[in-house]
Amino acid sequence: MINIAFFIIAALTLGSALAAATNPKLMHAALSFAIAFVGVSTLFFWLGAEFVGLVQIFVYIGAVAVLIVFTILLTRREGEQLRGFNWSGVVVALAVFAGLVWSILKSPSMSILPPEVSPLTVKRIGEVLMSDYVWPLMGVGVLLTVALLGALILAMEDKRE
Amino acid sequence: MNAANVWLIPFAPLIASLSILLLGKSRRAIASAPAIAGQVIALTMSIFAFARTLRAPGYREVHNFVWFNFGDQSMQLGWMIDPLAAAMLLMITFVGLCIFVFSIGYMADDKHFTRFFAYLSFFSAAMLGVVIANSLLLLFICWELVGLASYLLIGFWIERPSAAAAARKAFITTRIGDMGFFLGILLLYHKSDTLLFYDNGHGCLENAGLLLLGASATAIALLIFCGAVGKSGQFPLHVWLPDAMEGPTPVSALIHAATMVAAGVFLVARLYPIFSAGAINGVTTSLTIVVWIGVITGLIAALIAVAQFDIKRILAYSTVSQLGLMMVSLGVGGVTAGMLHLLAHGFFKALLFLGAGSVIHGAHHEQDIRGMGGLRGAMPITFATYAAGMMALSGVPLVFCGAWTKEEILHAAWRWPVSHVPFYLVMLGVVLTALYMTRQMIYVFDGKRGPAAHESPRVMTTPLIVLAACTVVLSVFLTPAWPWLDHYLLGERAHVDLWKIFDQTILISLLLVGAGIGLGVFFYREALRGRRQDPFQTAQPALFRFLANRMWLDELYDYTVIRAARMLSRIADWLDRYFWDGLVRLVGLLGQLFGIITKTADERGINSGVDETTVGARGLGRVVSSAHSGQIQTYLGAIGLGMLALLLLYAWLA
Amino acid sequence: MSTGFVDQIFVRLKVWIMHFLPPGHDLIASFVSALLNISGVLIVFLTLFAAMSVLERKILGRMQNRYGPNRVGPFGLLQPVADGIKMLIKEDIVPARADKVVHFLAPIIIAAVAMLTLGIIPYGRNMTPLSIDGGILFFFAIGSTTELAVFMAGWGSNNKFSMLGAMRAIAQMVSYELPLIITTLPVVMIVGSLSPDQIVAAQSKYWFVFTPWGLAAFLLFFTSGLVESNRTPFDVPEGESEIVAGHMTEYSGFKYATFFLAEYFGMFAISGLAVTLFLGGWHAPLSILRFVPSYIWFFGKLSILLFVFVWARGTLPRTRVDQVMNFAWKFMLPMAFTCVVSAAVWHYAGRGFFAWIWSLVIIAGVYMTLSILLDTKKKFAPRVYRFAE
Amino acid sequence: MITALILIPLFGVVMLYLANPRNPRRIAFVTNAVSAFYALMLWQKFDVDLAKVQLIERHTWIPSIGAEYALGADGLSLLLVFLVTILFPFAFAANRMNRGFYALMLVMQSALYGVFTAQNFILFFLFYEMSLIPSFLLIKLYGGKKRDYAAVKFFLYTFLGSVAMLLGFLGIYFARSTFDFAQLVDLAKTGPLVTGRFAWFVFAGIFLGFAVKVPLFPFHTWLPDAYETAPTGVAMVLTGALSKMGVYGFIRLLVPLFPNEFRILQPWLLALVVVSILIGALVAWAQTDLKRMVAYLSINHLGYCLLGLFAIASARSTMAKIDMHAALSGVFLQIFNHGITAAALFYFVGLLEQRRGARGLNDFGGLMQRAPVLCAWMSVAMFSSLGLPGLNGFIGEFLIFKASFAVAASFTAVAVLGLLFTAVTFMRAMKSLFSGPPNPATNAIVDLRAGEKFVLVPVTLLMFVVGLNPQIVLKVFNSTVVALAAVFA
Amino acid sequence: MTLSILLMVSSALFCIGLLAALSRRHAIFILIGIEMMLAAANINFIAFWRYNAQPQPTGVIVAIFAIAIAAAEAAVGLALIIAIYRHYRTTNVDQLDRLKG
Repeated sequence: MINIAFFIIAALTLGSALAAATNPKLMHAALSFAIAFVGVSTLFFWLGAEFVGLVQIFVYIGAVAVLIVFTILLTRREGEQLRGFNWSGVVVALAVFAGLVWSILKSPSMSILPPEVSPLTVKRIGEVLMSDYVWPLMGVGVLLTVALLGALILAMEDKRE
Repeated sequence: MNAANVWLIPFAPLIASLSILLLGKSRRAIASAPAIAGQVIALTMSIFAFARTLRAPGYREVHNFVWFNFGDQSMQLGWMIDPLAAAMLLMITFVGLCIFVFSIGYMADDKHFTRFFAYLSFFSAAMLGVVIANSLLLLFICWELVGLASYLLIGFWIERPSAAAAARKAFITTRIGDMGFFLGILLLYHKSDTLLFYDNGHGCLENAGLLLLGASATAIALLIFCGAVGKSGQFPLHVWLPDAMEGPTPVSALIHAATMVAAGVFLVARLYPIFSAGAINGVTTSLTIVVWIGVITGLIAALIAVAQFDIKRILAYSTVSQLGLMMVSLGVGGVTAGMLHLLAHGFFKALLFLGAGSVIHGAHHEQDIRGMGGLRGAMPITFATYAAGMMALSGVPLVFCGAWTKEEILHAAWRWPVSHVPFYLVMLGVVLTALYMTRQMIYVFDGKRGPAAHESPRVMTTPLIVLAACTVVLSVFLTPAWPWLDHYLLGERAHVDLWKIFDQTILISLLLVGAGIGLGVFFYREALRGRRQDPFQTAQPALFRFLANRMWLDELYDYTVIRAARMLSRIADWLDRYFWDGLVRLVGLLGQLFGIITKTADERGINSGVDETTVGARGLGRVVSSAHSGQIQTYLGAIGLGMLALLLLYAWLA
Repeated sequence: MSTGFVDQIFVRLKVWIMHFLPPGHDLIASFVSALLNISGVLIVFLTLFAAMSVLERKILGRMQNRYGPNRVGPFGLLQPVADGIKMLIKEDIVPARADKVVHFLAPIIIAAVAMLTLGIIPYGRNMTPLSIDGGILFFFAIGSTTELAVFMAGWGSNNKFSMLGAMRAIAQMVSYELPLIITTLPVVMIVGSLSPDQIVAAQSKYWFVFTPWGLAAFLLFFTSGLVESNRTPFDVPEGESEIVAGHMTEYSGFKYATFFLAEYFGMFAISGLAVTLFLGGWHAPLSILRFVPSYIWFFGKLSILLFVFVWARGTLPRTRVDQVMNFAWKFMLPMAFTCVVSAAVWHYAGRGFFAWIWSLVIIAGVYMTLSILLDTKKKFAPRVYRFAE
Repeated sequence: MITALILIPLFGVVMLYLANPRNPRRIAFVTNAVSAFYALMLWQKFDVDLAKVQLIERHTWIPSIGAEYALGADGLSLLLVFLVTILFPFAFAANRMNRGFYALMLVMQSALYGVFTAQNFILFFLFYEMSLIPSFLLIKLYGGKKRDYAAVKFFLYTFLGSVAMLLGFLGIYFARSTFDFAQLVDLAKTGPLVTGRFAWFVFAGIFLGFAVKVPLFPFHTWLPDAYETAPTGVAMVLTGALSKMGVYGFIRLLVPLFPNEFRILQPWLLALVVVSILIGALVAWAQTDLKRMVAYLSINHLGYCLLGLFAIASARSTMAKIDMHAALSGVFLQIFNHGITAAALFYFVGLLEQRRGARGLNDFGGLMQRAPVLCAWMSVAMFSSLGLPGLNGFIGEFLIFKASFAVAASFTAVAVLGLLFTAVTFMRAMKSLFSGPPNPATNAIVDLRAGEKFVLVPVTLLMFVVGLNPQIVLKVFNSTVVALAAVFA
Repeated sequence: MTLSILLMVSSALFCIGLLAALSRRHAIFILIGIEMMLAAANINFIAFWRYNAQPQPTGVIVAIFAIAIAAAEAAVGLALIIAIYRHYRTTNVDQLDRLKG
């Protein structure tokens, strides 16, 4: 049952990801992208990392997907015509995939089953974030602020014209 | 009025002073009222304090308290009532009151009427503080405040540069002495660990404290005496006192009669146990020095007084001379005599100054005695009271207080075991005193009628009359027949012995005074018929000029001490500006030099090397850059292939 | 009293139903339990939606001095039924050049999202349908998906008005999501948990709205909630006079009804969260009143908030687009941050009387500063005419 | 608590830039009011009867080099905190400047709070340097003539001094691996911190750092230029608070840590101090520029502080308890008094300069008739500065002299001359400023305005109150004096 | 359900991302591809955390950070794309070769 759920999720995720990568319609690709990420977050739920899953939805669906969609809108003038596809990429991607799968299969230590762990509470994450990872957290905070300002400035229209 | 409350006495004038200042300029009409009120309250309380000292001979009451703590140590202050203090309190408040009243008339049309009374009250308060202090520190504090007050009052007519200069001179000169005083306090404190005079046997004037001082007592006494020298205008720091006449006349009266100059003598009297510590036969090194300073001062001042023409200046030098006399008395062991003379002097010198003020006021602010003359008719009350003062000063026996005290001093000087020279010199001083006072009287009141003058208003003459009466009444307590005041100060009971009046010294003093007055009349009365030229001046022009110019002492100081200090400061300034700063700049220059060298080495050596390297690197970059197409996806593909390569490497290694 | 029979009646009902299930099948049990929860929530809120749609119109009517619907059924109470029938049988029009899939998916996603968010709210004691540890986060994470759905609606319709409306909606929703989330932060900070159950439990002594920061945060939260659910005075995205009906322009029939339903569910969800966060959830205001069942309290509070929604709609005029945005960034956001600071101060000053004062001072200070800063020169400026470019 | 005190001025800076007010001084004043409130709260929490360092805040900061964020206050720190708190509003009242000025001043205030409460050398040094930069900028940007020269000189001088100090402390750190004040003092009691010739380098480095700041002859040449050119408010703070950093450093660090060196150097150091005192007074006498005159008198007055300290430092074991206590109390009191009085003098000079446009001694004359109230109040400050009993200057000097006299009578006797020359200097100044016929150029001079009176009343009152009842200041640090005396003995 | 299957899913997602980044002309797809690759990495983090019973939730924390950073990256990247579009009127990465050395 659980495994079936996993395969369904994985198939949904990979399928929509593939759709996102190959769908010639930009907007559909973006929406597929969103679905793929919902899949990823479900995978996180499935793995017991509820918080990460929620954050994933929050960030990717609530923010990144909207941003992408906006960007598509703002650059729509030629967006629909740009349907070129570079087949050499497929070769590289497949080669990498093959390499990865080969190395995963080659490592026997990977074929293990998950141990029983007590569920990870949000409070625990918060405590760890605020104690052991407080400096990285601050760094990320600064990074986000800087990115916000940077993005604003980059995207702002030139008032001179 | 017990000792714990005695602080109220200086406090009353202080409050008066503050309230006047707060009243401001606009309340001119009532500005004098708080001052007078303060003084009256202080006088009343002084009388109560005095009455308390009458309870027992040598009555002394002390109130000590902690002023502040430093670390776990404490600094104590205190005040006291004893006969010395009580008598001084009475004298200061009473004379002060007279002067205040007089000032109302004298300063009536001055612009800064209110400020004047504020200063006067402040002055009075500070002086009263000196008197009641039971701690050398408190005494010093009040002492400095007295100095400040005198500075303010001497420089009262601020717009006159001469007044400002005189004020400055007074402040600095007395401060020179005070530096010695200050060091004396430090030494005393260091040795005895207390600055209280009396403290249940632990005070520095009590036996236990004096024992701690030991051999350093002489040094302490001499250092403290420096302060007295400054404040009481002793040689060589007397130069400020005559200049201080730049202030309004009541100020002169207050400074020269009741307060400031008295402080020095009072200080010596108060600290007499230290001066006489370890005395053999009543003689110590410090006291000997006091005597000689006093003698020199007395004589020099008396001599200079003979050659002065300014009415106030003559009185000023007479003050200096009388103070010298008191110092002699203290030095030779006649403490009470000195103090008595101080008290008596307070009354009659105030009287004389106020009289002079009255004269100046009447003669439209003429101060040169050559410009006066024949004022006897125009100003009868002034004349009469002035004459009483003059006789008290000269020491005309029997009814004038000055005579008895002077006689006591002569007595004491005679008994001094070290030398009789002071005795003779003091006698000379007495003669000279009588001489110059006679000269002054004749110049001012005798002779032909000078410019139009008028008698002063009632508010000015009343204090004169009161003071004149006092000089006479006071003599009752001073006669050898019933030396009540003398014994009061000594802490004994006085007995009446009428025969003592006819001592042999009274003859001597009669003789001396007679000689002085006679000579004066002889010299000046006749000569003055013709006017315009002082007979002494015609007879001995060189000597007269020497004396008239105050023995060139001011100039001497000016050319030596002051010039030297000034030069020193200029040199220091020059050094600071150019030498030390130059050194610093030199160091800076060295740094700069080093910088230049480094810079050159940097530019010529390292920089060019780097340049070559970069040129090479640029060439290499050109070669490499051709591989960069600017296509993101090419780069990404390269990354992917690189990753694949890494994977393969990993697999190969594993 | 607190665990009274009436209070727990629904819980007991569920337990009773569950005991019919064969034992040992955990998966089935949880599935049924979830189904029961969902159906409970849906029944209650669909009813509430129906009641609300008619009541809103009636209340609005009273506010505008008219009767409102009073023809269908007693007092017009059957009006929603009539509306529903009308909607169901209406023709479903899809524009020819629309992106069919997207156009179709948008209302479904919106409604699904709105219903999901209702799941985490504790409706009474032991009555939380979806009791997960990060409930608040769940609410916002799921809620943020609405924006995408709105965009899909706007874009899929292939209509300028729809697109503009969607853009406006997304812009203001994104902007107000910040204050909305940040104003929950103080509560989360003070309680130390993201779980709605624990937040409600923490308010057993006093509700957070009775602290200065809580009051301020509540007001901000509620305002943001108004915006998030696109209600007057912030209904710019669907302002009829400007852009027809915003992203819903090209929808009709049941799809339109779904949008309508989603809007109301969103409103319920936001209000429910506000009740949970600030108004003590299902707690009684006074301990004497505890005999009244907890869910009654919850729905009582909820209805008051809903009334305020309606009241605001009846009272306030619509704001201009730039005003809405300026308000969000220049006022709401700083104030929201201030609430966080203020709550921290309140906590570290000991939560006592002085903490109260300090907290109040901070909020008042920032409020004053902001009002001065934002209000300096524009106060009495002459009217400026702007022309479309 | 103390951190808050340090942060408030910085917050004021932020407000200055955020609010962009038309009248930046108002915000500066408000900040000061808050600071004052906090300082009072500090006082309230502070137990004056406890001798130890109180209100400690201690957090790890950079553990690898032993740098802690450690703040605390004893009586001395508290006194200096108060001094800073009093001085800054007073200094703000002196000038009306633009926003940057107040921002820099507030930064300096924050740094000063930090310097006086830091309990760890690294933190101390950080704040020490933090005060240097604003003062440099203040002189450089807002100064009068020659400001570039003076600013650079000031900066180089003090910077080199502090570099030397840092090197010295690094020397100690390498020997003893701690930067904590309390630990260092404890270590120093058991034996010399650093031994051999190295000790002399360490001592010289730290000594140089603080001696420049005070300043001690011959490291003082930056001072007249800096004070002369700095705007009034800055000069007030420079003399009132910044110079105290040097004295504070001597008390806190140098004297407790280097007993040996001080004993060996006793005559030389005392000679330097006495020269410093005399040079200060003498050169002041020769000045015609009022500001320069007050600047030199600052050298003189701070010389007294060092006289007391060096007396302790060089004779700590043989000194009587009363002398030790007197010296420390005197130095502390003098720190406070000089802060108040010198600042007041600069303020008056500033007023005169504002009114007349010049500040030469000969540019005035007869001012007493034009502006009697101004003259009267300025005289109070001058008399306070020359050590008139009854005003605040006297008691500190008395206590210092009392102690140093016990240790080195001859040096003290010479140093007392400094008092005399100070008096001469002020007498000269008063004569040429206040008395005589009024200078026609001063006709337009107005008397004190109400606002200025409002500023001056508390300061003048303070002079009187401290002069008459020094206990109110002394009680703040009496127990600290006892504790420090125990450390030194 | 072994770890290797999870890892294969994540590597598949990664390679799909790589494919998107390498093959599409539109700049936005590169970004989408990168996001996918990041998500794949996150799956790995979570998976390794889940399959290693360590008490410290390091994998989760790193994943959270990675998401935050990815969000920042996306924001900046999209802003860049808008800016580039405004400047060159194109989002075709083939035409954006000004950086060519």
